[in-house]
Amino acid sequence: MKKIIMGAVIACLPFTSSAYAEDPQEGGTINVVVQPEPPSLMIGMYSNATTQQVGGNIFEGLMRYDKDLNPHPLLATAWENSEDGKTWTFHLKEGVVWHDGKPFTSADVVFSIDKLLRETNARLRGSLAFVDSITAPDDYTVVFQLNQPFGPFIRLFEVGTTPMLPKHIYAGTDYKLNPANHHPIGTGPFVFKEWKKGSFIHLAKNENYHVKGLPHIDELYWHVIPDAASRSVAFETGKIDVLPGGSVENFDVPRLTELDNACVTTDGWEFFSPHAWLWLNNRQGPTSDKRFRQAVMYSMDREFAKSVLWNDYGKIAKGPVGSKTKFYDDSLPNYEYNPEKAKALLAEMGYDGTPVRLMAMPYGETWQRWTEVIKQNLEEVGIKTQIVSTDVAGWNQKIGDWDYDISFTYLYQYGDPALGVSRTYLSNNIAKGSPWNNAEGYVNKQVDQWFNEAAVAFPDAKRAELYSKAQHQIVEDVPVAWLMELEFPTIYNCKVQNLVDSAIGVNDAFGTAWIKQ
Amino acid sequence: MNVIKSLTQNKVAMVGFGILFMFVVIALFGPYLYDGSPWRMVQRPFLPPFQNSNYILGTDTLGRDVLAGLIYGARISLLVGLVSTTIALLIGIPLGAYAGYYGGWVDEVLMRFTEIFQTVPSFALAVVLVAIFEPSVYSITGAIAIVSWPPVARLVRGEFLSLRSQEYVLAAKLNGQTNRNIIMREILPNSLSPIIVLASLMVASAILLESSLSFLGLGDPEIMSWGYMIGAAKTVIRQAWWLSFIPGIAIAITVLSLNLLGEGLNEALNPKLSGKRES
Amino acid sequence: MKPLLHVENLSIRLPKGADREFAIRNVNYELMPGELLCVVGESGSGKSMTANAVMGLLPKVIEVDSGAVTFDGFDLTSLEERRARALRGNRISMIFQEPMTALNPLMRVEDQISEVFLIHTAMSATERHDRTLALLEDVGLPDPKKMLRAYPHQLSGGQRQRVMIAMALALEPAVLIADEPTTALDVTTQAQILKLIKELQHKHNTAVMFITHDFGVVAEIADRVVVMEKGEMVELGKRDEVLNHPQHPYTKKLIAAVPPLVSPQREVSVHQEAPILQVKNLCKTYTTGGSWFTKARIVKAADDVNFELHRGETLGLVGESGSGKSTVSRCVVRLLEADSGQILLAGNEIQSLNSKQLMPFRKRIQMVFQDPYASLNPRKTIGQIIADGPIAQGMPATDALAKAAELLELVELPKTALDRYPHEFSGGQRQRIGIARALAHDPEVLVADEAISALDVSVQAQILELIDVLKKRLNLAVLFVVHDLRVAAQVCDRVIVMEKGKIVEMGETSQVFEAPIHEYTKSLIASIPGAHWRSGVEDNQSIEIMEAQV
Amino acid sequence: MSVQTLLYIGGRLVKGAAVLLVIAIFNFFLIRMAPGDPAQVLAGEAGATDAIFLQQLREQFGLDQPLYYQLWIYVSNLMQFDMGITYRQQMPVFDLIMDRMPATLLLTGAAFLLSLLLGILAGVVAAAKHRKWADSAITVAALIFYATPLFWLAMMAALFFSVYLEWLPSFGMQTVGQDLTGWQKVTDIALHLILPASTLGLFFTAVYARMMRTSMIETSRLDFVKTAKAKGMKPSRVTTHHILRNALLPVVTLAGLQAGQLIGGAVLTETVFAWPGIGRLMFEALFQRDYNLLLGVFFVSSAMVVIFNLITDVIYCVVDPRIELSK
Repeated sequence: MKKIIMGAVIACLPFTSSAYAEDPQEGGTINVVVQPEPPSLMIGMYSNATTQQVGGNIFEGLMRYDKDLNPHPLLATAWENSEDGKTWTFHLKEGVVWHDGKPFTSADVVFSIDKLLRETNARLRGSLAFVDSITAPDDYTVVFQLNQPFGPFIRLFEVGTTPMLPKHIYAGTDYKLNPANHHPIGTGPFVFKEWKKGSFIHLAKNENYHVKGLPHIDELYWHVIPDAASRSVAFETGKIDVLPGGSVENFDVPRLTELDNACVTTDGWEFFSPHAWLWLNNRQGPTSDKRFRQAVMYSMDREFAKSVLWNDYGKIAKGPVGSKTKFYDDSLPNYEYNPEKAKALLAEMGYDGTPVRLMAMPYGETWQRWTEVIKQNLEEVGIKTQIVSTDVAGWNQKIGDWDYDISFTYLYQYGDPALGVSRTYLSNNIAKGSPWNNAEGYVNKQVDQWFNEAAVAFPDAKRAELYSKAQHQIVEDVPVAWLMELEFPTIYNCKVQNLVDSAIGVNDAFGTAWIKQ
Repeated sequence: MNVIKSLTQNKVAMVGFGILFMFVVIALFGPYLYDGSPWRMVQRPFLPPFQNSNYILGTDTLGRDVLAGLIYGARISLLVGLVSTTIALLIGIPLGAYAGYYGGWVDEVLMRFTEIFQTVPSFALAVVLVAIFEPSVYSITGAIAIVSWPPVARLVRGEFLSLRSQEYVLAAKLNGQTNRNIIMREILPNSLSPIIVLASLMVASAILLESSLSFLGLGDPEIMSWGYMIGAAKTVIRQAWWLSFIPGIAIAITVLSLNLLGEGLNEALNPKLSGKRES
Repeated sequence: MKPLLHVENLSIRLPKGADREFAIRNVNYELMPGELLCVVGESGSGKSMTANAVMGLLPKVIEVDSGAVTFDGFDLTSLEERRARALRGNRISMIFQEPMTALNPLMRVEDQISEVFLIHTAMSATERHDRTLALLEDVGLPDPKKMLRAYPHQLSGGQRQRVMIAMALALEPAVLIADEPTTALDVTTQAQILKLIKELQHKHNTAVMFITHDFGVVAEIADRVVVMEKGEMVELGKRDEVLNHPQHPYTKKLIAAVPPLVSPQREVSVHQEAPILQVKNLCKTYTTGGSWFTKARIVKAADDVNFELHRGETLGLVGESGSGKSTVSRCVVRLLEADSGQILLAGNEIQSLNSKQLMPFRKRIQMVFQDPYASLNPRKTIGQIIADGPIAQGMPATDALAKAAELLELVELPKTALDRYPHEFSGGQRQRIGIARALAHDPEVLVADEAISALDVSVQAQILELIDVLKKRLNLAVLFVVHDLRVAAQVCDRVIVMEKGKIVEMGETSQVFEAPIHEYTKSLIASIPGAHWRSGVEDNQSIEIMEAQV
Repeated sequence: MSVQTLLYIGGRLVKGAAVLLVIAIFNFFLIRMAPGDPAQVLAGEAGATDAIFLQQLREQFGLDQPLYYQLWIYVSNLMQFDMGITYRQQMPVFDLIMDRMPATLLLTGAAFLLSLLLGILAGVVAAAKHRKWADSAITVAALIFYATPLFWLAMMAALFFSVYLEWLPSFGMQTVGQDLTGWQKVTDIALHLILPASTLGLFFTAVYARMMRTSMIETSRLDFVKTAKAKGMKPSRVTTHHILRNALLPVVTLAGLQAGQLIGGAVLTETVFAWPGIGRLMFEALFQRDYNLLLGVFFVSSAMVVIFNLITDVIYCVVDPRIELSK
């Protein structure tokens, strides 16, 4: 059986790039903002953004991904796929130890994926449906047996999706109540020191890190500063070195980036490729009419929103798939800002002025403002709009209960339409109670079929073709009104070098970063 | 009546009244006289004040007219202040009246009930109420009313406690008047002075409360309010301090004018300061 | 002998907008060593002004216009503040009317008294302590050692006034100014305090300026008298001269209004019909201060009270504060719920009736209240106030208003009063309105609860007369609650004397006053200030009084 | 302290506990009227999840039980001083609150003392200079601070003193990332405390100043002040020994009543200045639908109000001998 070798055996240090003119300097402290305060650092149970940000530097996955979403070795040094695409074999790095000194072996990998994460990680659980068995022939080899070739499989192994967790700590315990959740033990470049709730999380250099010479910095502080303006001030006054994407209000971004010593990058979000759209309730009211939904698309001045609200970061979304995600089709038709066309469509459908509720997304200023802008856009083409305000819990519940007309959301795409796109449009994904499925109630059997086939098609060329068909159909139907592919610029003090070098950005950034004195 | 006379002679109170009157006029007629929606994006964002004669106070983060926002904000501030105070009075007066008039276990029960509302930190309760019933002008008004009635009840109770043994009340009892009549026609009219004073101060603190709630993002999203303007501008305070400054001044002036008026009313109505019992 | 204090042409100006230009004008008098000078006048006569000027207690807006008050060769009105302070509390001291409020509620008695030594002397702490203790003994306070540690609220009114006197006499001043020091006290306490002042005056040869409105007190203690009217000094002379041979019409009028302490001869009426009101075994206790863990204090305000009242009769209910006389009167009209006992109105038991059953009886027994300012609802017109009762009893509003007009006439007020508000009337007029209100129901029993005690003497007399006239015309039964024994002697057919909730004596007025049986009654009557004065009707006196009334 | 006093305090505590229990039950129902539940919020933050995960969370939190049963559990735990576990941080509510409590106590305590001292001082000065320019200045200043929204004042203060003048830190309770000890740490915290405590305190300073001024003027018209003057006392001694103490009484009462408001105001101040106290914790708990935590914060802050009122009453009784604690 011919095997496709996917990893380089010798590569120990991911991304050892020769692009740097200088040699990294050792030592120093980096202060980072963490907003909101994570509920826990236990990355295997909480997939909250900030849990991943902090936890990603304590725990590790089997691989890291570069900005083109190509896998690179980390805890796995090499991997092979069988010809039929159904068997994956991973070779683990030897000599890796947990923060408590116990060795990391294949038993940990099998336990983490097959037991713990299968139980606790909903997103992974969906993908693991394609995995029949996970076995460990020896201490440093793990074999995954799939029931079908699953295209996105190779993109499952970053730290946020599939973190490696210590079996010797968790096996046989109630995972959620394990005391180690408060004192996380991983294999990553930093060890957990202290968490002063409401104030800061302190991580320190892992002296026994398995990649020699890393990490460069000694201390890592994550600061909880709940007020956005205070976060900005903290950065300005030099108290904070890194503002991860989304941690300051967009309005502040231009000013902060213009400061001396402020560097900015939009890299590090390729894996997530956050995609924002308006939920349009396909079941009831004016939004159940395709022409109305198209009118919404034409009525929105997305360029204005992009420039005023997002400081020109990001990209107008053309359709369901983000441009950085695999299988994006660039040939899709464009819904330009065209109020006249919108009015014409409304007239054609005989829109009677029934007011629609526009539910704001309670995720901060920008979204609030965006809601106000959209309301103005809609009203200007004659759509009566009423803003409904709620908090996170209310918003989740209302979307989950389909109790809305129009609302905002943005979701991650995880690099592959099968992981992060199809979930929004598949009709078998309509179920009350969750705001992350097909909450708009879009039903198109043809699209269902294309998506389902594409997920398991082999090789990629075949997948691309199917996804392209699906995208065209969806753009025609406008089940949701796509807004933008968001970009969250990471702002950091220029003394911090080599900060973002993977597709998940600050989530696993600090192992390789260093401070220029 | 000499209350009005002594009020009109009080310069400070008249300044307060004048400013308040101006705001009331703006709130009532401003939207008709000043052409411009507070939500429409009319100019480039962050236009500073006094640079464009069409938009004297400049524009906000989205390029909306700040002056229009102020005018519409006056409306909601005063409306919420007045309505919530009215509701608080409607809860507090009967409660306090019954407790004070009947005394005994009625008093005990009603005052324990009041104590519950006084023990919970009021602003925190208001925040929770608005968040739970979702921000709208109704929930905000209701929440403010709910947290601000206990002082009314206590005041009215105190007044009733002291007035119920006044001789003219006893005389009414001897006349065979019903309790309802005694409460409504004998005692209540005579306890109105301190209630009016308190009410004027309550409108002021309701305006402050509304702005605080809006500032925290718990405002009615359909309505432009001063607190909302400050809250929306807080993130850009560094680039455009005037966006938070201007509505803050508007709030302060309104509240100040109400306080001045309240002080004046107090001096005009309070027997302690103006000599004899009000006659 | 040289006068100690010489008031020369003193005028004190009132601020603009007051009802007159000067508080006092061109006042001249002298205070001789060892004498007791009474300054007498009604409210608003400016009788306290000179004293306040001497003590530097004039409000900032009021200033001395001209004249001088000379003491020890210095003019006190223009003396440098620092030197004036050295005199105050030291050479000249003062005691005030309300012993309740004149002491700092937060300071112990000892601290308040020894403060005087602290300010004016260089005594050591122990010396101060000893002197204070001695002072308390001097003023006759019981258990002086304990008193030292007491707070004012723990003392009775008389004890507080004794503390005030101790404080004032601490440094044996040459002049003591006493501003109505006994007005707020009960009659027996008043007698004791007057006695104390007199004693101490003799002992230390202090000159006393005694300000009062009560001619009884004047008769009791004064050496000389100054009479003030609206800021003017109208008469000055020896006590007996002024009291018995007043010169100025105003003085005459005032003295005439003082009820003589002798009850006029009355026909001893034999009542044929059954009493209109009977009170049997009435008991009422108050509990105060009770809580979950502490014992309540129980006060018996009415303890087995029995009496009867006939139509056409005035029954006086006499006693000091706390005797329970007001409690009884309020129980009788069912403003208070008695604990036990019976109240029969024309033979009907009304004590046990609920408020609905009581309705028809309400109008048969009515009350006139004490405070003319508090007894009328300031927000209602006089017409409403009077008509409200009949309307509540079911009379049509127009009829009730017509009746109100008639009643106004009856109490000698113009009909135009109907549409006016209470604040437009004087105290006496208001009391008339109160009477009209009570009469609106055509009651059979009228309870007058201290109905004249808040009024000036001259007004008192008029109201008393009105009640008497109405009683006769309407054949009312009047229960007259009163603390002023002179008044009781004048108007009552019979009196009941109460002490601590109990009736200690009951009988024909003349009998009770002339031959009291119970010890308490005796002490009450003995305490009446100036009891010797105007206790018998002397011809020449009554003539003068008659003249004054004309 | 006498047995009676202790009994009284005991009685008040029992009554207070009863009130707190009613508050807890009331809040229990109130918070459950809110849309959504903690599971949804936690899951929502994760960005993607499914019904199984939600169900797991609800089971873990005990939210799958009937409401009356949840109430029963909550109340009976509360009776044993157990406020449950926070959903988000997975630690005992009590520990988390106690962790944040010192910060809030420091902030409100500092603001309270500051406002009381400053307010009383200003009130006394204004009353002493009645109708002179100092009086007018203090009165006007008090009126202005009384009318200014707290959060706005906080923002302006931060803008001016931190950003423009760069004198004071604008957020947080201590300088992050520096392990200061001893006096350095105290100074550091004190510097951080200045802005939040003074903005929170200024409103109350205004309240107390106004109150104290009126109270001083009214007290100075009372009879015993005349007595004191008649003793030949210097005006300054009259003020300090006689007027001041009496005039303080209503201010003490008011100060006691405002404990609740102070804690409420701390929510705003803590938010603007990122002060890690329970006010902010409450705000976060509310939006997290962290029922136990929110109820806990409410319970503890209400308990603080009860205790504070009790302390005020005891102080009042110490200051004023007329008041007996048994009443």
